[in-house]
Amino acid sequence: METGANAPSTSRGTGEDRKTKKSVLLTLVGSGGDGVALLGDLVMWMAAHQGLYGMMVQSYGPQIRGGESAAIVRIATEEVLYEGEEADLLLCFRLSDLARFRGSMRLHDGSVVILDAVEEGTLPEWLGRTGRAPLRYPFATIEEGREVPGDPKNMLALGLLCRALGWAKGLAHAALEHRFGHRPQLLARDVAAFDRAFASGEVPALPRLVGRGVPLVVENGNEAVARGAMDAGLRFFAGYPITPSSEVMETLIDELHGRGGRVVQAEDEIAALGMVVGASFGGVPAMTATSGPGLSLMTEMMGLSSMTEVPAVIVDCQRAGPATGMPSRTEQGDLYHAVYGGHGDFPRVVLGVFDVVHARDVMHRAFLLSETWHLPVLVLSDAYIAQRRQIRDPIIETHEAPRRQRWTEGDGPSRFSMDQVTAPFRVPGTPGGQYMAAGLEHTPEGNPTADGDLHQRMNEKRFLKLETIAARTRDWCRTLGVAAAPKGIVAWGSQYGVLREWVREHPEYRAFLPEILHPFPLAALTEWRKGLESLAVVELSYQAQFHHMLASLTDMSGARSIARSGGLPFSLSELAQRLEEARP
Amino acid sequence: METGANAPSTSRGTGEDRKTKKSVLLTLVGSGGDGVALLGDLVMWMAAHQGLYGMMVQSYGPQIRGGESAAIVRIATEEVLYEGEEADLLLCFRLSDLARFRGSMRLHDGSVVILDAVEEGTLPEWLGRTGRAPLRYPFATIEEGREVPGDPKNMLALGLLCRALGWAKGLAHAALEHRFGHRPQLLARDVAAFDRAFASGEVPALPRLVGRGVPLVVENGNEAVARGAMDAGLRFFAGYPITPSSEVMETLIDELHGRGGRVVQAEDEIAALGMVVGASFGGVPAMTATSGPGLSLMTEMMGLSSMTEVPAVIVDCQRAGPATGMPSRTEQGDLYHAVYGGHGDFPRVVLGVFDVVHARDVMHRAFLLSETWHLPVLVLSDAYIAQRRQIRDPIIETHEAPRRQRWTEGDGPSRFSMDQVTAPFRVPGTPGGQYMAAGLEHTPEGNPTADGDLHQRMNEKRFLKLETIAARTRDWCRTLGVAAAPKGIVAWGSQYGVLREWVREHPEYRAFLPEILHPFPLAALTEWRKGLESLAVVELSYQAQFHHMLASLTDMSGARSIARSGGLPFSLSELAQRLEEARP
Amino acid sequence: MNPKDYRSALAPVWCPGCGDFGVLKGLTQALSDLEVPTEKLGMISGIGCSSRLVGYLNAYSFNSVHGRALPVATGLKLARPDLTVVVVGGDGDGFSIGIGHVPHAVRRDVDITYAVMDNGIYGLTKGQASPTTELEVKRGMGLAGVDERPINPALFTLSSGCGFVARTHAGNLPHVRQMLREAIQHPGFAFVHILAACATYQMPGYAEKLFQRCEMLPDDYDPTDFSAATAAADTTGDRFRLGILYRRPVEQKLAAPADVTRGRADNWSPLGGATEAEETAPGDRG
Amino acid sequence: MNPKDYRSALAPVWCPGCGDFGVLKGLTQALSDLEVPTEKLGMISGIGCSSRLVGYLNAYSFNSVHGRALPVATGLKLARPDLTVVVVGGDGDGFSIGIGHVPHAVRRDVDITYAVMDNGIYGLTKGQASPTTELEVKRGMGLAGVDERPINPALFTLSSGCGFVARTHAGNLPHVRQMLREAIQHPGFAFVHILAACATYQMPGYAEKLFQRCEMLPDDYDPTDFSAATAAADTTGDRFRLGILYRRPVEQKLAAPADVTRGRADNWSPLGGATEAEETAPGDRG
Ligand SMILES: Cc1ncc(C[n+]2csc(CCOP(=O)(O)OP(=O)(O)O)c2C)c(N)n1
Ligand SMILES: Cc1ncc(C[n+]2csc(CCOP(=O)(O)OP(=O)(O)O)c2C)c(N)n1
Ligand code: SF4
Ligand code: SF4
Ligand SMILES: [Mg+2]
Ligand SMILES: [Mg+2]
Repeated sequence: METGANAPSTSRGTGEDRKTKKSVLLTLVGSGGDGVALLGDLVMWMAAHQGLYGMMVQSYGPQIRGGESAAIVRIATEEVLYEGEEADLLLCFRLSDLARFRGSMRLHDGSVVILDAVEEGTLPEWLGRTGRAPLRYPFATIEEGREVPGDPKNMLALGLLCRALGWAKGLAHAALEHRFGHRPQLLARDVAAFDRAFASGEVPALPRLVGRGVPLVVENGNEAVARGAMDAGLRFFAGYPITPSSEVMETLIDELHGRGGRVVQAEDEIAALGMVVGASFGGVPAMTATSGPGLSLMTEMMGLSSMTEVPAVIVDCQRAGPATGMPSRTEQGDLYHAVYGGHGDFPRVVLGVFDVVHARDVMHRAFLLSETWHLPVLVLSDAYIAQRRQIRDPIIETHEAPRRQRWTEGDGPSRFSMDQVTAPFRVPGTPGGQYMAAGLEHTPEGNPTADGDLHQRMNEKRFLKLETIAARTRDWCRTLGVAAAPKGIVAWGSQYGVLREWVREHPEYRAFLPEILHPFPLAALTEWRKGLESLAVVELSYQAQFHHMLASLTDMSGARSIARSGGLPFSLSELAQRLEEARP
Repeated sequence: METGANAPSTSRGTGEDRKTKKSVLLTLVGSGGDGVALLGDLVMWMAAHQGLYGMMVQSYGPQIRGGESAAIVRIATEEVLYEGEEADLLLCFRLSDLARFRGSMRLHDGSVVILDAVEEGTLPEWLGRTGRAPLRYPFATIEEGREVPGDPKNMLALGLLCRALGWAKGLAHAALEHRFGHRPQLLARDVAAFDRAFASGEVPALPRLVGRGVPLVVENGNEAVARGAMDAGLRFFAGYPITPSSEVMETLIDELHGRGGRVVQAEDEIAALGMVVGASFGGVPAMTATSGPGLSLMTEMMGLSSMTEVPAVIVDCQRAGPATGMPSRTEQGDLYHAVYGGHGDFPRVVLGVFDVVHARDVMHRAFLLSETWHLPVLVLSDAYIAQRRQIRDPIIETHEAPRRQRWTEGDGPSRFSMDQVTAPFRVPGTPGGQYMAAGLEHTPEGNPTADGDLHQRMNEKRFLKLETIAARTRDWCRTLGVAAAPKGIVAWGSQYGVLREWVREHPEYRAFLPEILHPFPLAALTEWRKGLESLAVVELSYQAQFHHMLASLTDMSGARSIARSGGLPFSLSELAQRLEEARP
Repeated sequence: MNPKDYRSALAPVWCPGCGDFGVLKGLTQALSDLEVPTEKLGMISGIGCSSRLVGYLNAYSFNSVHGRALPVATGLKLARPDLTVVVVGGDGDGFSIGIGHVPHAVRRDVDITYAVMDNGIYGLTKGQASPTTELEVKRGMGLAGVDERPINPALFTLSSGCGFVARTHAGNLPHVRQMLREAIQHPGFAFVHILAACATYQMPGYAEKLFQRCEMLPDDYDPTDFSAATAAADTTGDRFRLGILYRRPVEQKLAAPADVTRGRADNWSPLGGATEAEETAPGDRG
Repeated sequence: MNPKDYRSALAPVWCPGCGDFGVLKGLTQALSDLEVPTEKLGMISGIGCSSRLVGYLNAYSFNSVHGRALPVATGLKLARPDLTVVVVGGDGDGFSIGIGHVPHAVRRDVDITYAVMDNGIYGLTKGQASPTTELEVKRGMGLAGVDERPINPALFTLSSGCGFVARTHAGNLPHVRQMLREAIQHPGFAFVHILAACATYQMPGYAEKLFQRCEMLPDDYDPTDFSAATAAADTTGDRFRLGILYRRPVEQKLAAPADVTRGRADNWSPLGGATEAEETAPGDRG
């Protein structure tokens, strides 16, 4: 695990390796009201504060509020993009809550398990076995045989966790102060509970992790998208709430205004993208964010943006579909729609997000492309990235925001001139630049036409953007592992995290992940493929959309497809099984 | 031309051959008010009445009303699906009106040209040359040097056309009686004008065509779709007007009620498909029809139909896109969206229409598949089919309308049972059958779930439909030409018409056109390809959507793409040039 | 049948204290009062906490997509006039993304009952502003769109021409039951605005204050008086008047409300002629 | 600038006798009266014969897609408060497919003028019923939906809370000019309902009859009286009252109509800080 992506390594398998690794996986399970999400948040804050990295994912049952809830927190000495499977510590207030999470957690030999003292049952079979007996702690306050309100369980748990992790009391106090400083009564109660458990706890020690000493930053994928967009010049956002993307809008409501921008909650997704197109027609960098159902509704408007050559950035946090599907589960099933959706032929760019850190960068690229080439750019994130919290380095320097080239009087070319890939943008307010942007096919000046030859030439002109972009984004991809590795994996988006660990643990593998999905960096893939003995395409899509898309671009006859529907992301063990099974 | 599609033929080239053929091409050009569309209609009616076949396409300038207008009518002794290029007769009231139609008409050596006597100009260069001097007839009534209202020009023209065609006066009278019988004054005026021109006209004779003697039927593509749907059991239609599909709804407003069905004009396309899904949830075969922009808007609802396993038929009359594009021009640019559009993975079927006669049949297939397999079926027509009038044989026998298998009490399987590809449909009103259809992922009973494994198994179940359908539609394709022909063309939809003529004239070619585009009849294509020396894919899409779709399914590395944007359909001469040019 | 016979086996996923529980209960009571056969009941919704309700009923239910319940219900009722069709949903579902369908469903006057559970917030997506969120709530919680006036659902449907408009509060069970019963009985499109507080995402104290702001229409109120209805629907005086705000006199009904094509409806038989014994005339809700 | 300076070089493709010609003329006059600089004019439309109008103006025009002019215009005006934004379109574009955006644009009260050319029909798609098609027209021409009540655009916007609602007839040029001028001057969302007959697809005699049904509001009419406005907007008595039906008194305006986020709008500069010399304060349409 400690070896860099490109350093050869002899470690193999999953179990043994991860037990000695420089990371710790905490799995926290409760019901609504137990506050495991807050508990996870506090652990993340403390980790970040001491310069440790980490990542947290959450899972809920079907109840809107009050149902089962789990927080899976991995803390590590270097950046992690995959939460792992085998809990080093499992904390569970009620055994019955576990059932809902079957398949998403597992124990290993040395796992520490903390249960409530009142729980008499045993751990379910599917969790696997730990060599240690569970620690039973009296979280619940019991009077006359019934549970009554008492010390907050999550604060007691925090005391035990700090013990296990070897984290100082003062750090926890700082975290609580940070979180509840504005509510002193609550704070006092929480600190007291924490202290009691911290003092009493006899918890087996987990591996000690040493942080970098400088505080790091906790951010989720939606925040990263929102902030990346602001850094890249975003000044107008319109959106409509939808899980798991709503937080993009919510972050912008809080943060964009201070940067001179404006946020509108539209009446629906059609209006949201319509407003974005309107604002961008006005010369202002604009964006919307949504998830599958909203993206489907934006289809017609996406074509309008492309046809009228008005830049627009569209973020799609994919969730499991079709229709309403499983709103808080991840999937990679919107790729087809992003690349091929919409009536008629029109150019658009599709980018994929790898993780929270990358989300910020990719937003810059999205605005760079849309503002330069005047077309819609789709950014595909997913629930796995959007809803995770990830600890990242603070941002030191930001790229300069791209600037749209503006037409000025005497600048010559008409708005849709065929003499250049993209003519300077005629920003309203500029004298002499008046023109019409029309969703109808149009002449270089913007006047409607029904001439088939002109239509063909306009399509040529519009699609020339894609060729131009393709020429400049040839290296917009990432590779993992060493060039000599004989086994190849191609994947995209949030598969990056688990594949990074896979390749580290299996040096016979290397992986290729495009950052730009359309136009696809085919030359880079072709070059990278050389010398491979086998190739697998890994994705969370029942239809294997990515595989099929690749097959339409290049010869994929020898490649195996490792594709399934969304829900839980791929784990290392599932990959191990599927890569084995898929052998020809 | 007379040889059947499979008979070898030695005829080559285009010019010589078509001059001796058993068909006549009339090109009629005027301005709004000249009534060339009515003139074309009357010629079509008269042809059908005597058992001749034919086809008519129209073209308009940008004016909503009153601009240039052309009707291109081809009359033949056998079914024609392609209007041809070189006019045997060009009738034009005003030379200035011709400019708009550059590229869509041409003369040959023996073309007859009829102009107004007041026109002094000469024919434009691009029309090509005829060996005959134009006939100048006084259509306009001139008094004191200015045109005044007089005899209707189109009726005068009809007189001359009947002369040229050798058609009896009585036939024309019958046509006029049929059309204007309810307005006797108008009828009398028109008959008088016709008679005057018929009596006076000295028009060179066109080849005599002998009809079958039994009256045939004139129908356009939209009427055929509407009537085919009714024959296939359609009982509920909801739609929203859009060129070029509105006539589907208009035909149904007139004809569906008498067959026990109902038509609603919805407020938009989302509502239209929503209503269709609602009606079909109620057990009633239902359909909508639209064009590109409407199809884009229906995206989310299409996924809902598939997810809830509620049958729906969606007709898309493609027009040139993207966005508003060129509403009355044809294109094949909605294929990607039909096959790949929509967030998430869901099965749908896509069928393609070849021509007006096929439109009726294909609608039966659409309902058969949707009612049997409970999924959305998209039927792709296009402006070239929708707006043409075609003469066809009367329909003698119709297929029996497919019937949805209904659940009855004791029938066992739950609505989304995984034990069968499609469980019997629970029609509201059936006691004991209550269930919930949900756009959320659901259990076999219909209850919402967020379980990834179940999601995967439900996807398997839903996609099993496509495999089952694929197994039954292996031969849903048409081939043209002889099996020994070394050169192959793959195409779809309305390319059928021109390719039928191409292959007849070029026996070294054969062609393959799928009737079902998704799931694609790949085995049939693979079998058919055998022995080919070259292969070209012909389509009206800038991006070559069909070609790319094929490439994702099979090896297309050797195939050439002959693809361009829509507007005018491919002509034989363009095909000749492109097939030549595209040689490797 | 008893009210509980109208419940399915599914347990609601709503938060403790959610106003939607009352609506579920009141609806089953109203259905029981009217003896609607469960197999003749079509329950349609979009997406939202409130839209989950259709799954809790023993009916032919359709939990469709966000904002599209009315078109789905319109198709169902037009194709199957023998069914009793009830649409339920939230303020966001109905008056944000779905608002375009409302005036059209109203003017078609298809015999559907539409009950909106208005909690003045987006519950399912965790507390964004809805079109009925009041200015002070938006200001208090820092939601988008503070300076937008809220939409008044009762006034909106009324002025779109709705023939039956009622308002009730989910906490007043007998009243919910009565309003829904009368709405279902109304021959034509009927709208019921149900104030149903969100226990999780609304401002603290919201539910109590909402309840206090309600008052019953006086006994002598004449629901056939359109201008009185407009006044009663108004909430700018901070009061919610509960009751049947408007009921169009029968003689003002257009000839054939459910027949939206030209021609007549009695020629109609679902499933391509497979007339079923149990099917009754259009408009008859058995 | 003269009215004709507001025209582009494009010749209208409308049919001879189309009502839209009058609107084009009246609009150029109103713009000339207000001396709106052409480079500061944003003209937005959807799709329809009427929506073609934006191409005939010398402006920054956007002929968008069917029914979506209001969102596009809202985005433009919020991003660029220095522009004068005018939306034009048809009855189908605005009140069928686009109707969902109307109440939301109204309640946001963004400073946009929305002029609908109501010909009671779908012109561009050749004569289908629109939401304003009257029952007798549908019956006479055998159109879909004979038994649907037409939507009254003026009443609809009024009861959605629109601060400025006027009605005019395309044949009365000075009045069209005046109404558009006042609407553009109104600070906030302004709606103008323009009766503009279709010469091609309406019933014979429709245009004449429509004209005869119009009458001016009396001189002593008080446009700040909301209930008078509701009565004046009504057309059930077969009369169309022309004039400013409603103008909300300035003191009833919400604090910051164009500022739809929390926080204030004056912090705003388009194009990521590239403040332009010619840009003026929000709301100022210089
Ligand atoms: C097309 C689409 N956009 C957005 C969403 C996300 N979404 C689900 S429910 C909802 C709003 C819920 O509010 P409301 O209708 O008032 O119901 P409540 O939960 O308050 O009962 C939203 C925005 C979605 N499912 N589909
Ligand atoms: C999404 C979509 N649906 C339908 C159409 C077809 N369409 C174009 S204009 C129009 C209606 C025109 O009526 P109206 O808005 O009243 O304008 P008018 O032509 O009467 O001025 C329709 C249905 C379209 N272009 N896009
Ligand atoms: S979030 Fe609000 S509306 Fe949704 S179930 Fe909970 S209390 Fe009810
Ligand atoms: S069809 Fe009607 S609305 Fe359209 S341009 Fe002609 S007269 Fe005007
Ligand atoms: Mg709500
Ligand atoms: Mg109109």
